[in-house]
Amino acid sequence: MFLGLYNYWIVVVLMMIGFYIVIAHGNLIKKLVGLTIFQTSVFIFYISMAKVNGGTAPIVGDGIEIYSNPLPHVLILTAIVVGIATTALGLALTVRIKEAYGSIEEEEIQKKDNSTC
Amino acid sequence: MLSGIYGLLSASFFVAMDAVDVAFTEASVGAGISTLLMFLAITMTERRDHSVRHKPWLALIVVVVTGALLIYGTLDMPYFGSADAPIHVHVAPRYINDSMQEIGVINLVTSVLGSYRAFDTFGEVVVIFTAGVGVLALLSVSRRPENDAKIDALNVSMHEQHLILRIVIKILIPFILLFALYVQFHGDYGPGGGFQAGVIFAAAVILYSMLFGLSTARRVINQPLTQFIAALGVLLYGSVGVVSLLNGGNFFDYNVLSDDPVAGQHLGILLIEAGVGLTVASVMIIIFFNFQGRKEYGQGQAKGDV
Amino acid sequence: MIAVATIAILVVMILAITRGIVGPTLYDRILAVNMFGTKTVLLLSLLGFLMGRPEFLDIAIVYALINFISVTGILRYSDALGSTVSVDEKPEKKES
Amino acid sequence: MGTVVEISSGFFLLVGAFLSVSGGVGVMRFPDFYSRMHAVGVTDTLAASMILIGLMLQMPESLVVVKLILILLLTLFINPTASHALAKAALHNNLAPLLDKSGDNNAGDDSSNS
Repeated sequence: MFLGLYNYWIVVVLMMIGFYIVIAHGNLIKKLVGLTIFQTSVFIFYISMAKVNGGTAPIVGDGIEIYSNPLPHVLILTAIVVGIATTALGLALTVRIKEAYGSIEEEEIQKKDNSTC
Repeated sequence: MLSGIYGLLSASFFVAMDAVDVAFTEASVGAGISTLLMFLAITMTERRDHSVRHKPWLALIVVVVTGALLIYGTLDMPYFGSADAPIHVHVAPRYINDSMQEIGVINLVTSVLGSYRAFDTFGEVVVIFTAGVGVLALLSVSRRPENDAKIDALNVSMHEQHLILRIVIKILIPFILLFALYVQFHGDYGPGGGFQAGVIFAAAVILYSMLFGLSTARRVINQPLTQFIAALGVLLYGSVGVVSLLNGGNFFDYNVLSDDPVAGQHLGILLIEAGVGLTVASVMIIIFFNFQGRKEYGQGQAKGDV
Repeated sequence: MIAVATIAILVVMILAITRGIVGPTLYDRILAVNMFGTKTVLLLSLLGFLMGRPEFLDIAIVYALINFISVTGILRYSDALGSTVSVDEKPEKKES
Repeated sequence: MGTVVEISSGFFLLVGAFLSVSGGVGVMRFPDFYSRMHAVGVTDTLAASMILIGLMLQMPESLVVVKLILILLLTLFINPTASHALAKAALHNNLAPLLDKSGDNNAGDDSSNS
């Protein structure tokens, strides 16, 4: 009876995979990959909510009655590009950390921090 | 390594989303460039994976508990695709039913993006611009002349391997640029618009710079100009709002831009999409150039040290 | 017919993903990504026809281009990743 | 007339589907990278063109056909180039072909024929 909810379950599973990668890995780039997966799951969540049974893409055409909801599409469209920009910023930070510490493993960075101060 | 799988994953996610429209264009465009950036960053940092996972069991338990709670939460959600979900009841019918009279743009996504929700979009564009500035601040290098020759030599030796690729790309690039312009101006009638067009345009430039070397690409598109254009796009977007304010409407109220409200809406959306396209394209180019410049700088340093 | 072709392509995509996950070398994965991209282009065109709204074709074109760009980029940078890059400067060089 | 177009379009679609499935099986079953590459590179381009031609016959609307031709041209350009570059990069980075028992089905066949 709950089978109609499967889209949310897929989203939750993806989101948890991303979450697990973020908290369980020490490698900063892997953490960013996890964040990206998390982000993608949110995108899928919005887009699947916008879907209406029997509806098509929200571009007005002749003889089409039902459209999907255009609002989530707009939000996600902008969010994707913003997501790339912010991911790039995170990667830039990682590259700088690598240059400064010689490592992108969280624990090694911590160790170096502790030893210097 | 994780890179190949990452590319596959993102691609397949967006295939799964396919029943919907424009988001997909955007997604496929995003998948390409973000994979590339991720890969570039991996080559710049470390590729061996010697990370010790700290307490995977604890993490797993946290994840499982959170997931179970979230799934419990979904039990009250409306079913997939049901037409009477709350999200479809409130503002969406107005967008769907009235926008043809009010705005007259066939693609509803464009009309919502450019007109009804212009404030949101403005915010997003500013965020993208800020991210570009951030990358610039973090990664820009003042290149020293003695490294230049070494970097050039490295580039040339790289290029000898890719002769066929270079020729094919030389043929393809004009078409990619043309297609980007098509997407930009076709956004009113089909899937497309400033965001997608900007990314495609940037992708063409990135392709060029990858195969022909950064210094060559910088000679064609110099970076100060790109930075200026990024700012210009945001400025264009904002000034459309200010002009409509001065003409007696609200901020981003395009009805007053022309005598005929619908024509005013068209003009406003066109200008705004142009601003978005300029900003997105130049910010992507800036991000990529800086990553690549940093990488080549590092390589030059390493070669110089040895 | 279109439905049959769509199903066939879905099957091939699953095979490609398997190869991408299993693939012993980096190049196997890139190969799988490339194949996946081509099949996605075909799938998009087929789906556009299946749903009767050929607007999807634009997306297919974009996907073809972007797939090529990302594969090229990964190849270009995998030179740096690959174990031994023989950087021997050849004397005759094109204008660059 | 209509039925002829219909049947030929179906034929093209089926051939394309068959070719791509065989490519997929090849990718799974072949022993080393270069033979997998051979399987994909050769079948992929032909399968794509077959399916696109089949679709073109389905829809005689001009703009759609133009777009399909565009996709076809792109595929014809991009696929062989990509597989060529891939094989070359693999060879360049010392990924040796599997040369021993089964003889000569390996060489870096870059599928520029299709």
